[in-house]
Parts: sequence; C-alpha cells; structure tokens
Amino acid sequence: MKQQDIEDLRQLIEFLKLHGVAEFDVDRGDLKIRLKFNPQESGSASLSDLARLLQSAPQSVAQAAAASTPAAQAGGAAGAAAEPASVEAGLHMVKSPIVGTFYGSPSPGAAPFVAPGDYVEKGQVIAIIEAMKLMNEIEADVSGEVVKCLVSNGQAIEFGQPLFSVRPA
Amino acid sequence: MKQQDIEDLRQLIEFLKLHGVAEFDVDRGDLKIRLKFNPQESGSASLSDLARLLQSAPQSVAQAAAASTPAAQAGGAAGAAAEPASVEAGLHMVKSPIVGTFYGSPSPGAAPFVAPGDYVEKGQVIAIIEAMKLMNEIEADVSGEVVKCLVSNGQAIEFGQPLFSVRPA
Amino acid sequence: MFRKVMVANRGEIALRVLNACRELGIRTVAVYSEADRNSLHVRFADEAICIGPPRAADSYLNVPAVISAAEIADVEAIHPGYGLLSENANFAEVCRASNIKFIGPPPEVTRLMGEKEKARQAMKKAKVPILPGSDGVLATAEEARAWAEKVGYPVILKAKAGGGGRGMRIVREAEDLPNLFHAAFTEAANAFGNGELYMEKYIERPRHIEFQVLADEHGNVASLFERECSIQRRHQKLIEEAPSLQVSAKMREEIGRTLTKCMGEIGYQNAGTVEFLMDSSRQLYFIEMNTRIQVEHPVTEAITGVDLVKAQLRIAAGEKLDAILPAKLEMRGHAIECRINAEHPQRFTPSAGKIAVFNVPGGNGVRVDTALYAEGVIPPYYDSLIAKLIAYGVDRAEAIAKMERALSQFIVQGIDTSIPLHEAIFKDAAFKAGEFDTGYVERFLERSPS
Amino acid sequence: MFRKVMVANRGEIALRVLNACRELGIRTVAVYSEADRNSLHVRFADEAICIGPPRAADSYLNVPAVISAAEIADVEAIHPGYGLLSENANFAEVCRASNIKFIGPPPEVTRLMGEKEKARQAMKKAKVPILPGSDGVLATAEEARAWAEKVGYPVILKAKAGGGGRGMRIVREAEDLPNLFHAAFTEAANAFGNGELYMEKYIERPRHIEFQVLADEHGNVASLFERECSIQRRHQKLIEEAPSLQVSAKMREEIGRTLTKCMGEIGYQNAGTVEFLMDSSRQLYFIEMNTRIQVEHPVTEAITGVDLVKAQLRIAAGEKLDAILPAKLEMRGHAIECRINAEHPQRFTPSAGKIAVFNVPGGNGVRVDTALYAEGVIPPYYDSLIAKLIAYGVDRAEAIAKMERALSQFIVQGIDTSIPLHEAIFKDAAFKAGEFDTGYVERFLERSPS
Repeated sequence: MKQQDIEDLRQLIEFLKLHGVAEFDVDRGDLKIRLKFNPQESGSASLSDLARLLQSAPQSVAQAAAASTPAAQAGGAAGAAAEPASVEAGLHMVKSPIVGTFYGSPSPGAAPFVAPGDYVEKGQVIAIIEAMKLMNEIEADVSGEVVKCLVSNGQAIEFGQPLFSVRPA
Repeated sequence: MKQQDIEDLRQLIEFLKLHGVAEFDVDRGDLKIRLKFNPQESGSASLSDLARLLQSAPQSVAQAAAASTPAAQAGGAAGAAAEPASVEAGLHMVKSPIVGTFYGSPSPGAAPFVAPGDYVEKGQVIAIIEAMKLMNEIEADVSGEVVKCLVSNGQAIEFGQPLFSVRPA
Repeated sequence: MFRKVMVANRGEIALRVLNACRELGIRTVAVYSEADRNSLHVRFADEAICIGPPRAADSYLNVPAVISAAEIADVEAIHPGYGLLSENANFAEVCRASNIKFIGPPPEVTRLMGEKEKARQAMKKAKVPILPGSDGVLATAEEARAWAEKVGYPVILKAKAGGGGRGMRIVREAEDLPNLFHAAFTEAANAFGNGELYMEKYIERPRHIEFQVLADEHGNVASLFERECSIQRRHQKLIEEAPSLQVSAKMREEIGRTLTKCMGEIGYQNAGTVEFLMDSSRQLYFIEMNTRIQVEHPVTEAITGVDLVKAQLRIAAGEKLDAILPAKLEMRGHAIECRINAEHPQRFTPSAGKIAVFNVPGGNGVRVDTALYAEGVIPPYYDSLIAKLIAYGVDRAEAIAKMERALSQFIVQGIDTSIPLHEAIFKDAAFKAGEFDTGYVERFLERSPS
Repeated sequence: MFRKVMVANRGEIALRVLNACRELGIRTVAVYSEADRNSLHVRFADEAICIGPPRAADSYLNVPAVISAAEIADVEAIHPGYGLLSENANFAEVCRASNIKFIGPPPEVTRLMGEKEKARQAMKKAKVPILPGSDGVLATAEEARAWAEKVGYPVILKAKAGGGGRGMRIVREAEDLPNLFHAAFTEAANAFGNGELYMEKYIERPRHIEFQVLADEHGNVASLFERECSIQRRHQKLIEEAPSLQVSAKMREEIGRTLTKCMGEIGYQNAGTVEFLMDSSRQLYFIEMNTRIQVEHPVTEAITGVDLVKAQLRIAAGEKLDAILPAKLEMRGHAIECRINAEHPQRFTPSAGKIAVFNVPGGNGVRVDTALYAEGVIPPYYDSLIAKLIAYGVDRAEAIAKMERALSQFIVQGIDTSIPLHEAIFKDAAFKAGEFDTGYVERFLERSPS
C-alpha cells in the first residue's frame, strides 16, 4: 500500500466510523474494498492522540530550511518525513546519506550526472552533496533506470531524504 | 517481500488494529490483501490509560471515611464505586438516596427492620440513614426477598451506595 | 492546624485546595457527584464521598449532603473553593451550627457584601471610592436632573425592579434627560410593573481592576495589590494579569491603605477581592466584593510569593497574618493567566466530551492548574473552565512571550477550547500595548471574524 | 540578538532551549536522529532537520552532520545543551571556523577545563581551594609519607595510568603507608604496565556542592550561588537543591568572590558550573568545572529569578551582565529538583518503550521540564532522563512538601520510572533533615531493599 492510499483509507475509515457503518464493500474499476468493524470497537474514541498527530503533521523539515537558504531553490520534492505520494510500487529510493546541499551536476552549467530514463550502475556517481565546503559524491546503491529526480539543484537535503527514484534492473 | 513492503504492511496492520477493524479485503490490480483479526487481538492498543486507571483503582470512598469515624464500624460491603463483584444476576440493589450513617434498626438494641430471607413490600421502611441529626427512613423501592444487607450498623454511607440486595418478586 | 479538611468543590479549584492541604500536612476529603467519579480531585484526595447525582443542585449545591459528608468524614473544616457554596451565607451558618469551620469570612460579612446597596454604603463609610449615584429612587425627571448635575454626565438610569437592560438609559447631556427619563420609566413600568428609577455614573469603556485582601481573625488586614481583569466576554474573565499597567505605585498604596482600614471596620476575615471599575482618567469606583478565593488568584501568588490558599487555611486555623506573610510584602515581576475553557473559540458554545489528546506546557515560569487529563471527560453539568495557564516573567513583555510559547504547546484534542482565541488576543497589538477595557473582547471579535 | 539559532541536542534540554529562544523572538532549528522523528523538540521548533540514524555517534555527535545542518538552515548560533557536543572543544572550533557562534565559552577555555591537572592549577593560582595532593608522581613510599604528612590523613593513592579502582588505596594512618604503597604500585604495574602513583586527600563521606557562574564577553562575572547535589547514584545526580543547608552566607560570599575573580583571570565566558567536594568540617575542595548549562539549572533559576538559558543566549549575542541580571542578585526561597529517569527504581535497568499514561503534576510552585507525552516513545539509544520535576517553596520544608505532593501526582505507565525511588527518599528522615553525602543513595538502597 502506498502512503497516499493509506491516507485515503484513513479518511475513509474515519468517515465510516463517524457514520456508524459496520460493514463496507466497494467495487469500482480495479479497486475492491470490503470492510467490517468490530461491534464493540466501532464506536471507540481517541482517533487522534499526540503521537499520531505528530505523524500526520510532520515538521517542515528540509523544505523550511531550504526556503530560508539563499542558495536554495524552491524545492519541488518533499522531505524524508513525507515521502512523495506518487511513488510507484517497486521503485527504489536513493536516499541521501548525509546532510547538505544537493547538486545534480559536477559543476555549474555542466550536464547533470543523470537524467530520467538513464540507466545507472550500482556505484555510479549520480549527484554531489556539499557539506562543510566538501563536495561529497553520491553513488547509486542499486543498478537500474532513473525514473525521477526528487530534489532540485541547490536544495537543502536532510539525512535519509530520497534523491532519485530508480526502477531496479 | 521487500523491506519497504513489509514496512508498509506493518503500518497498515497497526492502522487497522487501531481502528478496530476485524476483517479487511483489498483487491487492486495485482495487489490482493485479505485480513481478519483474532477477536481478542483486535482491541489491543493502550489498555491502560489514566481513565481506566482511575476506574480500576477507585478511592477508598466511604470506607475510608467510615474508618476515621469513631462511630462507624469496620464496614463489610464495598462503596458505590466498587459494587460487589459477586452480585447474582437478577438481583436488585436498594441504594442510598442520601449521604449519612446507616442504621438497620429503629433504635439501638431493637430488632432490625429487615433480615435476609424477609419479604419486603415496595415502600416498606427497611433502614434509617442519619444525616445532619435527622433520621431519614429509607424505603424499599421494589417488592421482593431480601438477599443480603451490604452495609453494617453505624457505617458511613455515600450517595448511591448499595444497602441491600433484593430478589424482586 | 486542622487535622482534616473537606473541599466542597470540583475541578481545578478542588485540586488546588487539596494540594495546599496536602502540603500543609492536612488529611483531605473530596466530595463528588456521580458525573465526577473519575475526576482527579477524587483520585488525589485521601478520602472521597459521593454526595449526589450529576446536577449541581442535587450534589455540590446540596447543603445537607455536603454537611452530612463532612460529618461522616469527621472533618474540622470545609473549604468551599469559588462558585457553588462559597458565597452562600446560609451554608456558612449551617457549618457553624454543625461545629465545622467554614474557610471564609463569617456569614454576617458574606451576607452584608452580598447585598449591593449595603455593601456600597459600608465601603462609602470607610472612604472607599464608590460609583456616584442617586441615594435611592428618583421621583421626577427634575430630581434626576439635579442628581445628574452632581454626579456629572454621562449617567445611567436603571430600573430599581429590573435587570437585563430594560428600563436602562445612558444620558450624555442634560437636554436629553427628560425624554430618556420618561422612556425608561415607561419601559420599566411595563416590564416589571414598577417604574421606579435610580441613577449611577456611567463609565465609558471601563477597566476592571480588583484588589486582593487577606484578613486574619485577630483584626489584621493586608492588601496584596491589584489584578487587571478587563479582558472579559459577557462578564466572564478570559485573561487576568498582575500588576495592572494603569495602577500607579501611589494609587496602589492609597487604595491598599483604605481597604485595609475598611476591612478592619467591617470585620472581614480570610481572603477577599474588592472589585472596581476604572474610568479613562484612572479613577477607581467600587462595584462589589467577592468573599472567597478568586479564579485568578495565581497571578497574585506569582508576583507576591504568597500562597493564597494556604493563607486561607492558616487564617481559618487561627494564625496571624504576620506569621503568614513575608516581613516585607512586595511585588516582583509580572504574571498573566489565561482561562482555558471547553468552548468553541468563536461561537462560545460549551464543548463537553472526552479529551483525546492533552499535552500540557511546562518549563520555566509556566504554571498549569487543571484537573483534566488525556481521556478525561468534561461533563455537561458544570462550568467550562478546564485549565488555568499562568505565565510569570520579569516584566509584562516576558510574561506575554512565555504565554504565547506555552499556548502553542497546549494541545487539546477531542473537544473545542478557547486556546485559539487566547492565541489571537496575544497577537493583537492593542492587547500587547495594554490598551483595552471591558469591551475589548467584543470589539476584538467584531474586527476579527471567524 | 540572534535571528536564528540551532539547538544541537534532544529531549527536555532541547525543548528548554527552544522555549528560551522562542520567548526571545529567535527563530529555532531542531536537529534530530531518525529515532526522534516524533519528538516534541522536533514538533515545537520552527524548522527541523534529520541529521542521521538513531545512534548518537552517527547523528547528535556527528560534527559534520550538525554543522552542515546549521549551514543549510543558515543559523547564526548553535546552542549545544548539555552532554553530547556541549564540552567538545573541537566542535566549538569548527563552529568558529564556520562563522557560527557556539553558545558557550571559547574552545581554549573548554579545553583548559577539560584537562584535570591544568584546571586544578588554574584554580589553585586563583586561590580557589583545591583538593590537596602530591604535585605529580611519587617516586617512593618515603616520598609518599612526606606528602601525606603535608596533606593530612586520610589520603588516597591513585595510579597515574589507571582508573576503575585498580592501583587505588585509601591510607588512614602513617604506619599503613609503606605496605599500601607497595600493594598499589604492584597492582597498577600489573594492570596498566605502569606503577606510577600520585596522592590526593581522601574525603570521607563528601558532599557534592557546585557553584553556578555567568560571565559575559566583556570581562564581567557573577556567581549565582550554590547547588547541593549529593543525592546521586554512581555519580549520576538524582536530586538537587538550592541553596545548600551547609553553605553559610559568609562562605557563599567568599567562594563567590573568589570564583568571580578566577573566572575573570581564565577568560571564562557564558554559563559554567564549578564543582566542589565538601568534607565534614564544611571545607570545600575544587574537583572540576563544567563548561555548559547544567541539568539542574532550574533550581538556581527558581531561587534567583534569573533565566539561565536566556542569559546564555544574551551573553553569546554580546550583551553585558548588568543588562541581564537584576540590580541586586539575591536568593529567595528554596528549590528542589528530581530527575525522573526511565529506569527500574531498584535495579536501575533502563526502561525504553512507549508511554501509555502520562499525567504531569502542576499547580503553585511546581515546574516540569519534559519532552515526553502520552504515547510518546523513549528510544533505547540515549540517556534515561524523561522529565525534571522542580518544586519551589518559601523554605526547604515547603519545597519538600510540594515535591511529595507533585511526585504522587506524576503518573507514568508503560515504562518503569525512578518516581518510586524519589518518593521513598522524600519520606526518609535523614534526607528530610539534610543529613546526607554522596554515599547516601547506596546506603539508602541497602537499608531499604526492594
């Protein structure tokens, strides 16, 4: 199940509980869902607790940082705390092993290391992350086809943030 | 199964359990999931919260009060907050409508109003509760056979505390 | 000191009093209605007695039930908290007759202060400034005009028999008086079958300022300075602070001295609060006295270092003020309190129910008084106050900064609370500048619609 | 003042620093490991950056990760809290090289105080009383005997190369010295391949007393009096209080004056704590200096009214002490802190896991510093401190009474906590009487087995 599906499902279940539904079936195109609540549980209370609140309302993380960094561009992709909702199943995420600033090409104006559709070998340099004035080469940790670059040039990157999605070969 | 799938599944299961779902089927493209929780498992989560803690560890209520009242005897029955666990089904509880001190007989040394095995009529005086120097007659609110007197002579009684168990006629 | 005390109240103030007792080594007895069985004031008392069904009239306001509970628990004294039985002189009399010490002033004093005109006259006699007005009923428009000259415009005409605004007219100029007098008279006569009117000075945009007093049972009285309580909605205070920016050191000293003398004269005992309106020229006018501990007492505790509830207990046990108060009573810093209510922050509809999430702020200079907790329930039978959040800083700016920080960390889910309203007010420039009066909240709500 | 500050820490101290920043109008950046994603210090910061996996060495102690985070967040300063990188002079140097203000003393001072013998000499030079001992290695038993005469029995022999008790002997009388010297030498030589020994005065049943200092960056220093921290287990403090019953006004003033001079001489800046042992005749001996904010700083805040973390920020921003401190620095009342740890109250095994119930006490004079909440998780990677409970009263008796009341209302379920141990200690007559030393807890546990 993908992140977005779980979110959709959460809303669905909360909606069903709110309306006192005990069982639920749906068959719509390729989507079929059948649900049945526990009789004693269905009316239960604390849907929301602080732990879940924290999970559902994560911090601005690297985006906020990026926004306040002059060098950073308006980031397109989400931080590690909120992985892209549209990731297809079966894709591998190349994540940042360090904190720093992302560069997709070896030098300003040069061609990017990789572009969507490229095939990369495990160990191939696919980006640079600048940290403490050092340029750290980031290698692909899997071989396969680059599907998407999830961050922008100059964007602030936190530990574990997905950089590329790759379809493993 | 890949690491990410296992993680996703774990989240899904925790999520379903949290919402008390008993069974769950999904069929979407190549993804089919069917889930059914054990009845005893589905209610899991935080068994202990402060509310339940309060319920399971109630105050000493009238007993504590009784213990510190010179006139009071060591009470046998439990307070209103913890009704006797051994009450037979079908028994009616005559509860105290006021706060005060219980007396089972019209005057010291006199025979009790009622004893176990007696038949009482609805409206019959079955006890006295002294409050603010006033002797308040307590009437049976049901007709039937007195099974047990749940409090002792001179015991401090709180509002709603069971005084007698009666098998309704 | 007492061996055992009953707290005849519920919610945060019951817990507040229980804590004070406990810290003084006094055994505590709570009373509760069936709706409050799982309340913290029940849980944290040494003993607890159920006194009736949920409705307050049948439990917390039920004098025989409370007294019976006190008797079976064999307590020496009852602390009434605020609200409920706290200003009920009859209850205090029954306590006296039952040989139970009522922690508050004698019933005679409570009764005197409960009758508005008598209280006014007692204060006037002691030279406490009162709201000027006609001494009684005005027979004619001419008589009204003579009084208005004396009192000074604007004045307000009020129906002797009335209330709720009927038979009430604000008169700003002499030439309007005859017409307004007759209109008010007619309206009052129609509404109440009695057209009699009296007159008071009308204060435009008043502030609500109150003074805390403590009096022992040996004739000693102390003033613990003022609180500013102008942030209120329909006479319900929302935010209180101490000291007031509007009270000068000289005024504080003068009013304090006058009140000390006055309380001595009327034989006041225990804690009390003297409420004033302040007009735009910073003149104070007595309106009423509350003969009990006040909801907003923590702001005074913060700036004086005096524990007011412990002081109440010690006074009732016969101690003298000089043993209770520091040698030199002085103010330090600034304190603000927010009353967190379970109600919709714009519509003000009460929000009873179960609390799902309850994260209470803490840290330096933050105090929270509450009897609620995660998964605790707010019953629909009582008032909507669920917590008091008090911030203390070296000055008002720091107290405000702390309050803003604390409000943002006070997370309540499952019910509506007034927290968003408090947060909005603390962002408001007029509030920050101290520019407000008792009409502030209504105007604030008008200019910032939901 | 800074526009934006990063807090390079986690848990309650991270939240404490964030709160101080927020109240000063500074934008805040939190860093966190993957284990702390749902922590309150992350939730309540303006920005938060994940800097590594759960292990502290890979995240909170990872200097490049912390500095990189500071750079991408574009902060002007880093507050290190306590522990972690707070006394790492290299980190402070990297901050300086990166043009980020490290909120603490300059790296040179941190390094000086980090080397025990150098710190001792610096203190000795400034006339701070230090623990007497041999100035270096003792060649023979005869030389040891001469030093022992000078220092006064009892003395302790310690292996220069060693630790963990090996090569260590307490010598109570002169006649025992030769044998014990040779035994220690042999043991040290066997254990470490180096038998060299030195000598220190041995303090029987010492108390742990520490002084809080603040120094600005303009050469001004202030002593904020002492804390009593003798209630500890294996050098982990459990209960701290201020003031100490053992420190007279005269001693407080003298030590304060000496330290003020000393800190000026060594060029100290920002907040620091000078730790002493006190012997049974109330003599103090310097042992070490902590060049950071201390866990137990709230007790000093309570009695002085000075916000120490705000003071740190303001000092680092260049403000002078006379703008930060009140005109007349004085103590008022008594404060006690309990460190609530997630550990078994008798076996002291750490108790990581999910908190089910978390009811935090509040009310008058009670402060709680915590970053935990109901359903929050204590990860197994870090220290076990989950909350600090601070009680403040007019005197020690009131502070103790408040603490006992607050401990009984601090309800944590789902994990083990040290609360039952704290409750037991507060019931102990010796503790109440102030009769304790650093061996108190071990003896207490022996006489009150689980």
